[in-house]
Amino acid sequence: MTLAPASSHPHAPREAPALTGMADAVLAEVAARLEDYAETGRAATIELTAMPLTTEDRAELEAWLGRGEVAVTIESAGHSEIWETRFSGVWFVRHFGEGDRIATESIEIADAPLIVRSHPADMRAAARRLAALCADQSTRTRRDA
Amino acid sequence: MTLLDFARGPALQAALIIFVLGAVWRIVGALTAPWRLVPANPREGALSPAVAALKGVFVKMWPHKPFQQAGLFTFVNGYVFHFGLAIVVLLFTPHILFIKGLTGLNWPGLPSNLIYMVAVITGASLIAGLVHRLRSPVLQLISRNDDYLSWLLTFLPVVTGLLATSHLGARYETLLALHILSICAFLIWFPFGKLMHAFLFVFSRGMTGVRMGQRGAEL
Amino acid sequence: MQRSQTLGEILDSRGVSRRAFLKYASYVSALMALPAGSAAAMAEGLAAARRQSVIWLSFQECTGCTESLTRSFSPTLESLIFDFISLDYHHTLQAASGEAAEKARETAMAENKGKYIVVVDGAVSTKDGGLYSTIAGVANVDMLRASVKDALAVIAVGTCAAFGGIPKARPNPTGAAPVDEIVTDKPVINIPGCPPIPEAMAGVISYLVSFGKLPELDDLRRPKAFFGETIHDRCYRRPFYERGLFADGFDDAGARQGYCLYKVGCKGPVTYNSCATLKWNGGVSFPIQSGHGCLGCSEPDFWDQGGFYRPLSTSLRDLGPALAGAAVAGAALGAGAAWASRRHQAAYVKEQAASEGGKK
Amino acid sequence: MTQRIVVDPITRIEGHLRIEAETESDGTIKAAYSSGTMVRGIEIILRGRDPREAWGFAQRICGVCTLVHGVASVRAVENALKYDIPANANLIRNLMISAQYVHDHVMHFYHLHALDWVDVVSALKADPAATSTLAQSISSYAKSSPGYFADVQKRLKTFVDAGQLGIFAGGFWGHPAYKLPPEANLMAVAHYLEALAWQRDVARLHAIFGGKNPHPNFLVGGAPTPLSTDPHSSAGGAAATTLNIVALSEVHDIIGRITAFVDQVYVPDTLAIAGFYKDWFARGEGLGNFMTFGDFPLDGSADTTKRLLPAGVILNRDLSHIEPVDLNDPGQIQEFVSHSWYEYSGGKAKGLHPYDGETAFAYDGPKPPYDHLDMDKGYSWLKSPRWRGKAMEVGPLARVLMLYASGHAQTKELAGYALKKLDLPIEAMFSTLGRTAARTLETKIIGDQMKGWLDTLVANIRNGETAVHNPAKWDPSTWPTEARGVGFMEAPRGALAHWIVIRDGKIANYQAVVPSTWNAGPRDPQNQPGAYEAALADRHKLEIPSQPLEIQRTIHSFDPCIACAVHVADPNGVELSQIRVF
Repeated sequence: MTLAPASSHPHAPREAPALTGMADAVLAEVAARLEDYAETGRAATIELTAMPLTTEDRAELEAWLGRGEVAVTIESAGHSEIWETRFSGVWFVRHFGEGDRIATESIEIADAPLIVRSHPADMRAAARRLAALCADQSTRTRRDA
Repeated sequence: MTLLDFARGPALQAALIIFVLGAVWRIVGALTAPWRLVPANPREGALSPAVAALKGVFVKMWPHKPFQQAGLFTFVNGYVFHFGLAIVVLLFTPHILFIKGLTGLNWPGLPSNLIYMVAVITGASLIAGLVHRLRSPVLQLISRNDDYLSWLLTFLPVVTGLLATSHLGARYETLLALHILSICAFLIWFPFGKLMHAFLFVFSRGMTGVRMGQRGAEL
Repeated sequence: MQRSQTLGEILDSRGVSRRAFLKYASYVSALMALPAGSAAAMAEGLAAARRQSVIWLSFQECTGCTESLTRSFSPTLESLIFDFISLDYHHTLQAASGEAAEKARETAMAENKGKYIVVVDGAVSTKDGGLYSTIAGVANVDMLRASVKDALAVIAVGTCAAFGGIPKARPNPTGAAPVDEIVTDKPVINIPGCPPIPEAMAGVISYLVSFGKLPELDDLRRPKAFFGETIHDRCYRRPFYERGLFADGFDDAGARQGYCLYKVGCKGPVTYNSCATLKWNGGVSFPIQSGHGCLGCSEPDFWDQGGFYRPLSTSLRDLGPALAGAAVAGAALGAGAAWASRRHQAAYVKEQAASEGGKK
Repeated sequence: MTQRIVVDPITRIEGHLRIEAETESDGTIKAAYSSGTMVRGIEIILRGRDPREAWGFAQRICGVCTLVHGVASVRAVENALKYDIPANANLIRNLMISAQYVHDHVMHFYHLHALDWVDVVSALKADPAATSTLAQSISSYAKSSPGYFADVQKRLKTFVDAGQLGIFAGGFWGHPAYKLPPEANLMAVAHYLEALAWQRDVARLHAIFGGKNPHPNFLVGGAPTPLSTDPHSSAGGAAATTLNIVALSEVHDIIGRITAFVDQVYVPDTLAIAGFYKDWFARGEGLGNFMTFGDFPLDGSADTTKRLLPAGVILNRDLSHIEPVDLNDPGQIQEFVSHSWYEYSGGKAKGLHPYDGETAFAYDGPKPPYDHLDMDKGYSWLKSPRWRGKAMEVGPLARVLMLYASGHAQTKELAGYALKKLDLPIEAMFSTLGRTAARTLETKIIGDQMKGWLDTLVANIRNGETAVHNPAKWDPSTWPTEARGVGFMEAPRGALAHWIVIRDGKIANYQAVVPSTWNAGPRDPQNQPGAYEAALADRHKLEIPSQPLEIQRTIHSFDPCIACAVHVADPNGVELSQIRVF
């Protein structure tokens, strides 16, 4: 669908401020947190969702941080995309909500983002399920034999 | 009823009624009171009363030469805050809308940022005026409570207005209510104190001009 | 009824990992601007919680608040009512009706004594014993009192429940009152708005479920996370306000360039809500973005603030006649004073003349 | 022996409705009484206010059909002031109203009405593979794999096993009147959830034009959202202030999702479920009189001949003749209060045309808490509107019959298709399920029009026609001292009109006569029942009197909206002091 008018709007607004400088500020914070993490091991999360970043700001920030070696997708309560940026220890975490719209976006400074790790309770439950499966398999094998 | 409702509603209503009633009373009273002109015949070659009155109004807008040195600060500072007040009151869009709501008159405003700057200058100028008044023995001697009250009631709307726009100290609607209430106080006091000079200075200066003119004195 | 499982156990039995909680929690904590690290704590809280029993009472309302909640994108209503809460009584959604519905409410109250949350939408009619609004023959005000007796907390959703709303608008024909005027001995959270932003309702409920305590509230009992700033503070049209660029009408050059709507009555400067940041319906828009000024719908008595199209800086009252009257009275007083003064002067002159004549 | 059954609250509706029914000993309903038990007095609140902001108050009459009162209100003011609106504004309103129809009807079907026909608990017994086969046999909808239905079933099972049934607690599960096989139940439960997610997208259309939903914004004289053809306005940031190409393409996408869901889920589900309940095509109609006011003006003019939905009255089920309706004729539309908790200054037996309408509270019911209402006195906060003294049914059935009777081609084709599929005659439409089926058919008819309206809007913009608001009469100083007007529309629940009297720039009288008042109103002075009351007395037998599922089915088939129906005013301002209960 196109909407191109015959002539340009007589009252065209002045160019909107696409880049606000917020990306620079976030980048500076990432740098400071990463330095802190490297020295003390204190992980940090920078929440981008509520920040007044324009689309251009976000694109710029993403471009600066770039993509590193690791990319993870998670399918749990919707889709999530996580990747390590070209700066080791700086992770971009993007959760999608209803209708594949971005629900939250954050930068985590850690060896691995929290959500990637397996939760002890999940592992306990998994162990139970796996044990049940083994027991099931062995009875079936025996019956087959 | 919240403070803002009270300010925008009954407080403003009462203040405006008192202001209009008092100001009209004093203006009509002053204009229809007996004009005690100089009983003697005017000197030969005296200016006609109308011209003399006009001259009286305008000549007084700048100090006489002998007083220029000493009175310069008072004059310049006076101009600064008077113009400042006029700009802030008459060219800030929310104020224009307020006046439009009352009178139906409408005109374009200035950018709000510019208004904030002018308001800061006006506030500073008012403070400078007060300091000058307090430091000058002569001014101290001739200052009454009326002068200090009129100063305060002029200063408060400027300060509360600035606080409201910058959200300093309290929530915006509280500051806005205080701003409106300070204006209410200003309006209520206006007809009864020296603030009334805003309306009467034309007549008093004109009258001086006429009297001096009849005597053939140079203003 | 079986012992209710924790939310973590429910997830286990569905073979779903706790990442779902963490994801959900990170959304809510971003929404409520909670400090970093809260998401993990919130996820743990959720896992340990049981499905929170919620009794939703609808009084003098229009169902807009419920409709709004169904528009919550994240967390969705489905995840809320199927995964995190047990909506034990809710007129618009529940299957049972009549006696069975009332029984469901009483059962939930008995089984979750001291632990259930009461959500109220709609104002409470108090005049004439509350006969203007009844359910099952019982006046709303009585049902509210009975229902909150063993509640953990009460959430008043929508401006009607929080502040009285439209039923309380002048002249308040049915004696409508807000919930916190009736409920004085339980914690009450107000989530006003006409309707409230769905994410604000879902967020507060999630917060309560996972932390088991109230979020930080302002002096009107509104959660600061959603009602901490005015619309004007966060409005993307704010720069136009500062530059003095205003729309004078709804479809003029200024309006088409998205100038500030202050002149056409926008109440954004005195309205505390998150419309400008969270926006509506999954971030599509909010009233100001779609060209209409803010009505101020999350503020008390916003219906009686002088008019939707009256600029904020104008007087709330129509002052024309009063001021004309004052001017006439002032003129009369002034003329009277002058007349008295003239008479006084005339008498004085006469007296002077007489005394001078006497001397001669 | 006569038994008195009380159902209060009637749930899964908007507002507060109470039904009392008298039954024979075998459970057959002899007489039924419908009572609205909540009043706010919005018409009283509206008096003395600025007519330009009446829409905001009127809209809060209802948050479900959230825009209809806003539209009727701005139309009433525009009619009173003879105020033309730009064609674009009309197209925008048409798009918003049609989205409301689709949203409202689908949510009604799945979230309010479905549980009357669908046994949720039985869905646990379904075989997901068989459910998948069933779903694929009736529709090409993508989400129909066995795995998908297995997931839904698993979710439902953990929900039920966890021991907290929540909204499903206390349902009449296992009631013999539930006839669907488990697989159909499971499919319906899955679509219950699908529809919840889908409707969020539909509501976005309102947010684009009106800033939010529920309660989007309207404007007397047009629409509040300026159109922008500026290429920069799609860039985001401060320039994204108007309805621009991005927003319009989103509207385009939403319309696509609307028609897909209606065609692939809603229509097939209705036909599939109806096929199991054919006996419900033989009861629950009652009055036989149907009325519409008409809607969807095809351009900006007030020309009533150019509307998608026609206006008229059908009497005694006679589809061969349509009577005209005149909303300004004091002899046609009148409201009665003989069984309502109001008083008229001229006495309770009189009927008043809405221009002269009065709303003065005069409660004479029992003091709460009470067990029964006294049907000889007032028993509802609803009034009883009548057309030439006759009770009328309004709503989807009335509209579809009117379209059918006036020869609308698509309606004839769709109705023919549906009836053939169900193997039923046209007379089957005069029934509980006929009403439900009519709702589905009109959703398709109206939904199919949306793309055309959007295309016209886009074509207008391309031609440089961007006006959405006519500022000519915005300023109250341009108004006459006195003006009166009526704004009407077809709300999803039926014919709706607001009457306004403007004096000195303020509202002197405001009266809304709404669909659910026509349908849910109490008896009139002649003791003629309203549509609900007549429908319930039409061949209903309660199998289990303590589980009155049958009452729910017929009442829900009307999609009650009681906050709307309850009156909403008062030209004399004060309510009467002689409240006789105490």
